[in-house]
Amino acid sequence: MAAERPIAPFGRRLCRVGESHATGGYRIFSLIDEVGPEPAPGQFYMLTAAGDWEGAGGRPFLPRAISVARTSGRKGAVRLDFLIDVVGPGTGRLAGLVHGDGCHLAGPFGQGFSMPKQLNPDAAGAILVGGGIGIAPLAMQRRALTGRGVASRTLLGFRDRAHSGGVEELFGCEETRLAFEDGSSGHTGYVTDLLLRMLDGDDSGRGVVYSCGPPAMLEAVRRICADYSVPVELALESPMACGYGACFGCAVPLVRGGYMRLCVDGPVVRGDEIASAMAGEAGAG
Amino acid sequence: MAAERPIAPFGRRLCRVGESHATGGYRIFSLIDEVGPEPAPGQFYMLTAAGDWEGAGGRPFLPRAISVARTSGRKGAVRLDFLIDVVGPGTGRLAGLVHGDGCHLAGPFGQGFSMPKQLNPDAAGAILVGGGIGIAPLAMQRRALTGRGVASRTLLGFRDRAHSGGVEELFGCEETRLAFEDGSSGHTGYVTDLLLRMLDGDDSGRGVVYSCGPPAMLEAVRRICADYSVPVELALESPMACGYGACFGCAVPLVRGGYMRLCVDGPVVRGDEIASAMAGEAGAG
Amino acid sequence: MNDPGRSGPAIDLSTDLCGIPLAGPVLNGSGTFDALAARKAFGDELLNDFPFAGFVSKTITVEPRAGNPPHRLWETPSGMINSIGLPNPGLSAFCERDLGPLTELGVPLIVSVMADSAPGFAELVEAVGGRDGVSGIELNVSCPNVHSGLIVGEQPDEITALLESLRGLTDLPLIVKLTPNVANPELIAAAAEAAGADAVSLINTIKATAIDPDSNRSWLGAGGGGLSGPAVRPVALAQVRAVSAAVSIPVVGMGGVTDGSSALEFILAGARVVAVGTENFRDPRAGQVVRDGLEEALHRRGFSSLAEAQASTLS
Amino acid sequence: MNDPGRSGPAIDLSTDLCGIPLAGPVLNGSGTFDALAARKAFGDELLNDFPFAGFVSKTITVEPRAGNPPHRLWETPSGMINSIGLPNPGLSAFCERDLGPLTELGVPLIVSVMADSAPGFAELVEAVGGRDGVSGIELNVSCPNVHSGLIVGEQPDEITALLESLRGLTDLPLIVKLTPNVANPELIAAAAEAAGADAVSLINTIKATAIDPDSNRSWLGAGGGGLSGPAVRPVALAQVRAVSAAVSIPVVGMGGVTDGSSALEFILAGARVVAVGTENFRDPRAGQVVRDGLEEALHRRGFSSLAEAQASTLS
Ligand SMILES: Cc1cc2nc3c(=O)[nH]c(=O)nc-3n(C[C@H](O)[C@H](O)[C@H](O)COP(=O)(O)OP(=O)(O)OC[C@H]3O[C@@H](n4cnc5c(N)ncnc54)[C@H](O)[C@@H]3O)c2cc1C
Ligand SMILES: Cc1cc2nc3c(=O)[nH]c(=O)nc-3n(C[C@H](O)[C@H](O)[C@H](O)COP(=O)(O)OP(=O)(O)OC[C@H]3O[C@@H](n4cnc5c(N)ncnc54)[C@H](O)[C@@H]3O)c2cc1C
Ligand SMILES: Cc1cc2nc3c(=O)[nH]c(=O)nc-3n(C[C@H](O)[C@H](O)[C@H](O)COP(=O)(O)O)c2cc1C
Ligand SMILES: Cc1cc2nc3c(=O)[nH]c(=O)nc-3n(C[C@H](O)[C@H](O)[C@H](O)COP(=O)(O)O)c2cc1C
Ligand code: FES
Ligand code: FES
Repeated sequence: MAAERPIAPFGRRLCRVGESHATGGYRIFSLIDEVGPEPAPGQFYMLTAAGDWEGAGGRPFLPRAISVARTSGRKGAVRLDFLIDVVGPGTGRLAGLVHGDGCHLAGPFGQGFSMPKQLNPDAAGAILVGGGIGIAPLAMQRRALTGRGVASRTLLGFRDRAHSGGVEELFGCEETRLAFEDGSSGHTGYVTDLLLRMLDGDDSGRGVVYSCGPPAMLEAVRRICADYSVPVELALESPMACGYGACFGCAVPLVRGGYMRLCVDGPVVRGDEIASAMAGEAGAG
Repeated sequence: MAAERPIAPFGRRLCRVGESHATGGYRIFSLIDEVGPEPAPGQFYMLTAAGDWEGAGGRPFLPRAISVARTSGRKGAVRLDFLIDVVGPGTGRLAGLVHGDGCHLAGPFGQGFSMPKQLNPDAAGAILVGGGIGIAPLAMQRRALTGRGVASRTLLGFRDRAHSGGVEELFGCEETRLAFEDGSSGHTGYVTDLLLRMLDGDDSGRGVVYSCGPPAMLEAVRRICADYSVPVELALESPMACGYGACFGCAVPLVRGGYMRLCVDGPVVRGDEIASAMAGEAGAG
Repeated sequence: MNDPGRSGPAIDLSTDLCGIPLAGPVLNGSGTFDALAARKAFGDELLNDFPFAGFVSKTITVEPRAGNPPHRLWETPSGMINSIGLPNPGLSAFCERDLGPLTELGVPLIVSVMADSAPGFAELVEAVGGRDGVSGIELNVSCPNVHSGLIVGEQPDEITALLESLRGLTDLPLIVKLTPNVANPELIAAAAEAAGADAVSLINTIKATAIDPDSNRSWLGAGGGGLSGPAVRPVALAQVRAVSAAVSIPVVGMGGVTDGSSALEFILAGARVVAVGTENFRDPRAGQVVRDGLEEALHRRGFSSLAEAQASTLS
Repeated sequence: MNDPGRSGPAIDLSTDLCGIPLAGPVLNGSGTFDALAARKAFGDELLNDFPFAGFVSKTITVEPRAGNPPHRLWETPSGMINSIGLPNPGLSAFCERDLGPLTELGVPLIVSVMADSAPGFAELVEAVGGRDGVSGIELNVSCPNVHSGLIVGEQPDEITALLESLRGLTDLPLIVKLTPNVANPELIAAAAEAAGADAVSLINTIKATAIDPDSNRSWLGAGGGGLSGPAVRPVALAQVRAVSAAVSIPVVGMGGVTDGSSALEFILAGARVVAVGTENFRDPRAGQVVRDGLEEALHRRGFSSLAEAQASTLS
């Protein structure tokens, strides 16, 4: 039973960059969308910088899927904030956008996070478990939960300080517990240590977990939740060409056999739908 | 008997843009070359804007051939000025370069203009006939002639004022006679009218003609000079992939049969070597 | 969808493809636009403004197929490789579940089918041909024949035999989708025409592969895939030109169509209509962009109708 | 030419190609670097710093050829089409005028030859094979056979017959340059190997065409040409992989090699050495850039020598 799904305007639209700045090792920029609806937490957009998208070596060529990290209403428009981790030519271009630049936007696409009661009628609250760039959709979901008066706790893990960009900005003064693999602050180790501790101390049957982050982290979260019989929703990634179900490229293997199109039936999936959160990894399958 | 040919440093080199500005309908920009020799008038370079060369639609992909319009010595470096007419993606990129931008440069390449005595031992002076963007190499040649004390007269033709960029800047206070097809100033009509008038009034056996401009103009100049038995050198264009003899793409048909590689044996050719200055035109041959 | 900035009078873009009337010459390439998924993503706005003058379904097979294991996509210089592997619900689920909604798009429907045997193709053609609302059938012949082991689309004899076995089964136009992975696609096209095909479409994707940048493995789960997008346009134009010169049935031209100019290039190379594939992924409205751009390009080049450009022979 | 910024110890890049010792695995593609013209443009600096570990000449024919009428070039998305038409001075002028200077480049010389008949090839192989300073002969087999009318490189039988007629004429390694315009290049390669070829090289350019944007004509003087550059790399990798799996003679891989990473992709796909073509036009030193980049890429991927990467099989 999934959350209601905002419908995207047909086509792509040219939007202007509101502002952009660095945050930790990442970059945040905002687009002013004068046409589209307010997206649901966990939904994503397909982005293409206008003008100079295709770069040296003929890439980027396809648009890039980016989760929305925060929205704010403006008169007759929605401001969409995106958190970008530069890993290649596409994210490089997006990270280079500055105020006034154009960027094509299609979306919002995909199935976002459910509310806790949809996953577990007895659910009293939620735990958000994120890492790296994966904090973006969780920040949206946390706000949505708070807005509906649902209690939630946030656990975030990072390799080191340099890879924890966006936390303060996106989670603001909301309480978060942080883990750093290099021990630079908070808990030293993995964010899943924090999750285990929380579930051990909890009446876990009354919570649900939302998670987004690197595949290895997601897979650990998926297993832990299965062990503790806690419903979990994971926001996955896979290579996407179109984002709206046209190319069948974003296949993710299902437990029941076959594949889902992650852009249509995800990117948020229930932990028990998939055999592994690492199936989209290089050479997998 | 061709002029001596400066040798290009092997490879391409990254240079910085000194300055750039609009001039008439064109754009002038300069590159600071800390490695190469002073080019000869009529030679050209292969240019590739650094970073963002490949653009929307996967073009430009190859470097673009651009004549040098002016040089000036700087301590341990040569400043090269280029005059750009935006006709497509490559010239568009080059015209967008501003101070401090990087641009790869290979060259100088090709065979430049001869001195009058090399074309005609009796030559007492020269007539330069140019139009449009073709004024760039002629400006170089005019300076070289003046530097060697050879008298020359310059006739330049343009469609209209908007297409006469660079004249004042490149020819400065040197005397030029101008023709405008739209009658906006100078002679109303073609520059070849001026040439005919000059040859009719001249002891044309004692002059040589240098010309660069649109193919139709070059062809008219070639025929007139043949009629008057005046030696003429024409700076031609043809599509070029490499500029240094590697691709055999820049073929120009020769009167004696076969083709020359314009980048090796041109771009300056003698009028009597070619059957037509319009052979490089679309679908020609 | 007339661009208000466009100059000149509207140009007549209506045409037909072997008896299928089309409001314009732009289709989608099979497998590059799922109208039902798009309707889910974009809602009914899609139908009010459907980007193609005719809709070609994703290729269906007799049995359902899950498709290839991931990865299925790789971005290449000005193009992409896909190894999707024809996931589809199979013939009966397609007819029961998808066909109805597809006939409601408001444009002629062409159903793409593939099998690895002549009886398989026959079953598909008979079942699909017997349904209301289907205007044509595209035969995707890139699969190895289970009996001969030969790729049907690579062998003129195989094409002849296949078409002869199917021709009597339906009155609907049969469009043969050619593979580009042959030395002389015009020989295959000529064989298809001689055996009763009503049109040919090309190009399908070009065999390609990608190496994982971080390991000694193939990036694609299936080991290889097919190249599409602007990178292949020059190859597609050459094949469309060679095929158009060899047959008199109409040609559906595709391979890197991204805008009006590239669409016009295909028309001048001999295509009657064009199809848009990969560009749909970059812009869901690409079909309209191409259509409007073509109108503009025809105008710029002095053609007063599409028919005039279709009739102009390339020298 | 070690990049001072490169980290890690130097990696051994030396290798050999069917008995031709090479200081590194980067050659030029035939017809994409004219060492004599380059020497004229760049002077002797070229020789001090020659960008390739072995030099492949432009294809020569028995009689001189002027080449195709203009236009000969068209830029495409991430690539280019050429229709150069093999201009060359012919066998005797090549031997008398060009061969001497080419043997002075300081790297092994491979001479590329083409004919439209077996006797023509025989004349070329005997003449070139009898000259000092030639290390190998590349057979460009993309021309139609004047006797059969078939394109030699598209037919396994034709390749077998050609190789059998040439094999006895020289002890020099014979490298067969395959055409990519076939369904199964591995069948051609296997036929070449069986008939005594010492190596195969691929890909040559893919058949392509371009339409003049301003008129209803072909842009290229010859009507069509061949596509090269990064756009074709995914196709080249697939063919190199298929051919490498089918033969045990070494493979020269090319088609869109632009840097160390793309060179490594070809090596992992099964190529023993790579050749750089179109990228030479963008950067005259491209051969060195690729060589240095390959050293870097091997290091990054944890290979301690080129041989290790050459031996690693792709899964
Ligand atoms: C639903 C969804 C939401 C997302 N949200 C965000 C977000 O909020 N913020 C964010 O920063 N990212 C997000 N991503 C990830 C983002 O889309 C990718 O990082 C991006 O597409 C990478 O593109 P690139 O060009 O920067 O790097 P690429 O070079 O395309 O990709 C990086 C890696 O992908 C592989 N790869 C795939 N194809 C190629 C190729 N052709 N050549 C080389 N390597 C290739 C390689 O392993 C490479 O290391 C999201 C992805 C999805 C699916
Ligand atoms: C020796 C020499 C010196 C030159 N000097 C100068 C100079 O000083 N200043 C200057 O401005 N220019 C100069 N040029 C011309 C300049 O090189 C060309 O205008 C430039 O290469 C055009 O590139 P583009 O990408 O801007 O336009 P393109 O789009 O590449 O070319 C414009 C025209 O070329 C044709 N064309 C060729 N290939 C294609 C293609 N793939 N797609 C579409 N159209 C194509 C079309 O007819 C088009 O209208 C010189 C040329 C040569 C050979
Ligand atoms: C992701 C993807 C899926 C495709 N699926 C099919 C298919 O199911 N059946 C088919 O005949 N062609 C299929 N094709 C080929 C396209 O219809 C088209 O022939 C090809 O992509 C060339 O056009 P383009 O360059 O515009 O994409 C597919 C192409 C892509 C990119
Ligand atoms: C301008 C040009 C000329 C070529 N001439 C020849 C030739 O004479 N003989 C030959 O075997 N291949 C020739 N080729 C093919 C190249 O050697 C090479 O196989 C092909 O271009 C693919 O490599 P690339 O993508 O790196 O260019 C030529 C290619 C180009 C672009
Ligand atoms: S990204 Fe194209 S179907 Fe999902
Ligand atoms: S431009 Fe390449 S040979 Fe002249």
